[in-house]
Amino acid sequence: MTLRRDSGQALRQDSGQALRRDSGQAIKSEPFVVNIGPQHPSTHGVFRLKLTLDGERILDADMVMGYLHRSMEKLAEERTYTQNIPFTDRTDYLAAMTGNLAYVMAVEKLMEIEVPERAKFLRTIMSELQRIASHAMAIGIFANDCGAWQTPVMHMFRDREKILDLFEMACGARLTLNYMRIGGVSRDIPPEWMPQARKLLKELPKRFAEYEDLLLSNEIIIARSRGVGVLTADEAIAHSVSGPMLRGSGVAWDIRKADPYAAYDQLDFDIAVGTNGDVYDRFVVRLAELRQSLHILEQALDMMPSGPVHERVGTATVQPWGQAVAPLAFRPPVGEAYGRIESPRGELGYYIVSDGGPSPFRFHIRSPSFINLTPLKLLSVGATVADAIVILGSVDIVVGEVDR
Amino acid sequence: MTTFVTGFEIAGQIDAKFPGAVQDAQPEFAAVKPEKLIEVLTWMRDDDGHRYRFLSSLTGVDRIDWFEVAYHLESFQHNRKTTIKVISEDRENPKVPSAVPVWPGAQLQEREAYDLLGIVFEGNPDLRRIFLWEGFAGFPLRKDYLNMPGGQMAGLERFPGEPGVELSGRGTE
Amino acid sequence: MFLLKGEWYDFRDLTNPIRSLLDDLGLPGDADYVIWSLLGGAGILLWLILSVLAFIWIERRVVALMQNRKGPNRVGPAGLLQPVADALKLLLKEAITPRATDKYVFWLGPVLIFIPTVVVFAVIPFGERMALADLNVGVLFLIAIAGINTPAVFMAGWASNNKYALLGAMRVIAMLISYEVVQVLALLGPVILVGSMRMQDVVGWQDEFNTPLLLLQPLCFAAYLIAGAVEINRSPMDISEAESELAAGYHTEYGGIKFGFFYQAEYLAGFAVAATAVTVFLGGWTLWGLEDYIPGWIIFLSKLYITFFVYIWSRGTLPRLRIDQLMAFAWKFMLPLMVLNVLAVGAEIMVWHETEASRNVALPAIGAVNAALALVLVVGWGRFLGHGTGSQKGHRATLTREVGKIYYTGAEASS
Amino acid sequence: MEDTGSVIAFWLFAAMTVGAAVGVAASRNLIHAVGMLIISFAGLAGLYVTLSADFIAVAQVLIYIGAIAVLILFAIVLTPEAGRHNQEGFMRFPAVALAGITAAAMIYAALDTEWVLSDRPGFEGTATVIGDALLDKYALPFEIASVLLLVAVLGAIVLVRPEGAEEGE
Repeated sequence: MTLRRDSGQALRQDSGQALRRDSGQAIKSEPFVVNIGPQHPSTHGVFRLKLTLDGERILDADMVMGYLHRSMEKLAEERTYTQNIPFTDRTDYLAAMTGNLAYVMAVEKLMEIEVPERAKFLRTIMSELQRIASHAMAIGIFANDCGAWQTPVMHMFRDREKILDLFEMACGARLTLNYMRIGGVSRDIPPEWMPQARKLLKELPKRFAEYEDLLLSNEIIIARSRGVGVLTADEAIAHSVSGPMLRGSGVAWDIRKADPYAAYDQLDFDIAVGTNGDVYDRFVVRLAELRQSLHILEQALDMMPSGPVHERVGTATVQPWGQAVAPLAFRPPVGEAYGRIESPRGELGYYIVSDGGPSPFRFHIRSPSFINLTPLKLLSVGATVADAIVILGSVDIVVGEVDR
Repeated sequence: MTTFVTGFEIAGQIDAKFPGAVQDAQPEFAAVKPEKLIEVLTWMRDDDGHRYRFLSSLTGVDRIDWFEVAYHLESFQHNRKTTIKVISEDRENPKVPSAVPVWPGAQLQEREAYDLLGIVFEGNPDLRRIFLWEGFAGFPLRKDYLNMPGGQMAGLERFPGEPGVELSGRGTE
Repeated sequence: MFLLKGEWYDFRDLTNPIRSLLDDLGLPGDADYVIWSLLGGAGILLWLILSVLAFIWIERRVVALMQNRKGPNRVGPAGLLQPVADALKLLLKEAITPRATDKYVFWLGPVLIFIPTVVVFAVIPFGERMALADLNVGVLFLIAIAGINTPAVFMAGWASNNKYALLGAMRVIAMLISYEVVQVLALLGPVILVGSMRMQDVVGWQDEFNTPLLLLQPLCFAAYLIAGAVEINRSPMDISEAESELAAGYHTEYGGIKFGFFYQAEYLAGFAVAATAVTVFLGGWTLWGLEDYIPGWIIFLSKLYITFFVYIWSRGTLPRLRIDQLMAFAWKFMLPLMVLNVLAVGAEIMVWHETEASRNVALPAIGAVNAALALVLVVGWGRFLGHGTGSQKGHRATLTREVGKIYYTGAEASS
Repeated sequence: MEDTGSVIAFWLFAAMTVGAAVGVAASRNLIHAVGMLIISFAGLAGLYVTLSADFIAVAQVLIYIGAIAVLILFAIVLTPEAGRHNQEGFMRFPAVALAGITAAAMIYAALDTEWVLSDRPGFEGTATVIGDALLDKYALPFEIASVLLLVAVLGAIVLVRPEGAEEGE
């Protein structure tokens, strides 16, 4: 019975605004709470956005998360450093390579391991392929949130699929890759990998041009996203936002450029930045980064040196299959390290505290999806429901990474 | 290339500005006294020599005897990063000042640290559980959460197959 | 009997055999009329159901083609039986009525929405003598019956007692009311030209002058299709059931065959809109004399399916606009244009009657004037409202290598 | 009204109209009442059809079901005090009495009037006749009505304008 009354009331004031939604304060109406999620097509997983509405206008937005919380930080304290690598696949499952990389880089920093050149290039190549796959998804899903009926997503899947094939050739998995190892990568790429990768790189520019044609100047997408969810540069920095969202707000900050890791210091590329900080700019930045990633890949494939792909870990205590693969267990020195990379979603950092044992004493994931949600309330309040969906889409969260 | 400002360096600079504010300095970090924390962080954010405007990461660590909160700071202007820590000696009810007034971006991360570690950030406008539901018993990321019988703590002492190594102090308390 | 009357093979007009049969039976009074109507109604229903089933398959396959997929391809040859399987599934599903709903209104919603979409076809002329009821206010009837949708959708959304449904229903009503005005004005132009609201007269006029009204009223045709897209919830106007925002909009709570009714009603309404567009703008069952050789109903159905295909196309291609943008489009853009168009048509008719120009002069002149007018109005009014200027063009990201530099040029933060 | 079909249709539509109207008055649930009202309007439209006033019938559906009913729905959902379940009001007995008196007067008038049967056949197309009449003989009342509507629209806009709204907004 209460339900009934509640809905009736909601109906009443909602209609008032639907009639005159821009009329400001003329009719006072009671707020009306709508839950977007946890089961909803636009929350990209089990994420819940509790919107308090005045008609279609958002008065308050509250995030409820944790539906996918798997307590990885606690679990990781019970496993060896190598055993923790699969966890990093399962945080950002759309960009497992970069997740691996950030973690192994943090451990390498802790142990002061220098990675062989070929492994550095492999890491770079894999990260950039992953970035293309992830950004393609982000762009497609964003268009979907704008209301395009699956078509952009499906087109993006076409490219992502080929990249996943490449991953499968390199490491046998498509989604949870577990490819990076502390000291290098798990194995070298097979000989037929390079030709296939080059073939893909030849195809991609055409596809990217197609996407730019279709989406960049699509008037409906512009109408839906320009001027929506504006995050100024100062706000973006203050809210610890990172990745395309930070660059969309016009801050030229890319860890690949600012603090080069892997082989990025040897490669030539640009940082794509927006100027308005709105949803459209975030999307434009992602589109431009597709091109930049392609540019990096072209160079990296040409420059790829030969040699070992794995560095022996000096303090390894369990090395079951000889020296060729990464050790199962080792004991890093006491200390702490914060390793970070530019994942497709932003600054992905792993904060590892070691007490000299075989497992991390503290294993913290600085996940960009999670922290990029901080300004969501700021962006949503005053917008409409449709805008909130698009804003959430432009943040490009992966719930596995938000909840961890 | 981002320069990492070591704990000694930043501790020296803080000490020059706020005498007595630094509690500890290590190569990786400088620990600041809780009562001076907000002052120091605000100064680090606004001072032209530092401009650490970006709070890269905020996280709590349960050190068994004490709690600490680590702030990984980033300066876009100077391309520098550094780590500040604040230590809460109170094991049962750790309390540190909230960094939200300095960086709004600390909001969700402080909620996370509160949710999983039980560190209370005084001054945080909206300190609620974030991943776990309200009423969840205990703070799961604490080392003593659901201890095994015999006082054994969570954490790996020795990996199967490892030759007998001297055990560190952890695990048998 | 009727087989021997020499008319049964005349499949140009499907009603011929039935008529002949009824004549032979010699039923008393109005009985033959009643039987004939019932048979016609049943025939239309059968055709509609088959068309819906076919078009569910076509839509899924076509959109799949647009999306690099295969679409349904398992049930039956090339997945042809997929819609049948889906319909069976919907029929066999448990009919759940959530407890918090208003039960009667909840049941009434799907029924009420289904009836008008079928009734519309009563006045649609499928062929020369193939209209179930050739009302002399046929065009008005179409609009009136389509208007019944509004309370039906509202009832469905309100009775569901679901917030998504409620928001969807409110959006639908706001949209339907706004675009009904546009729709009426879009049909008014052709009706003024023809001088009759009888559907067969509209077709007959186009047949007589050998000119589909599309050529004379291009702006009205576009406006009608857009308003029709709103009526049938097709992208880019599908905000009422925007699946990325409101799950399924006003029919979120419906399942089983009740959902099937909504689903089917959507297609039926689509056919109704397409049939109206074909009749009023595309010459109905005529095609420059081809109707003498090919049955008119085949021409009509071909045109109808092609028109409906446009909606499938737009659904596979276009994103969705926001409700305020759609409302602004209706009131600020389409409505003034339609009013101006009605004025222009009136003036043209007056001039034509005053000068008594021959049709060979008048019709091309009207067509040219209206096409030019449409172009000028759309471009000019669009420019006036700020479309097509710089702010509407896409831009690319700025590329830079200066780490840490801030390129933000937008407004400063208000806080 | 001679043929049986029309007679059956008349009584069906009449029962529908009156029955639904009774339902409107009896229903405690406002939304149900509006549903009944819609059925009543539809019955009325049917009655117009039996009178061969097809234009009026279609206009009835278009305006009363498509517009007035929706307007009433909006009015209901906009009124904060109107719930799904109507309360009893103190005006109930006066209202019943007033309705009774009105009904009695109308029945009396209907029974008392000497109805004249015309030999004229039913209208073929009422739309043309009405159109001619509106634009020719009754052009002035028609225009006055449209001006009245315009004034009403302007008044509504003025009423709902937010205070302090800027020009050109």
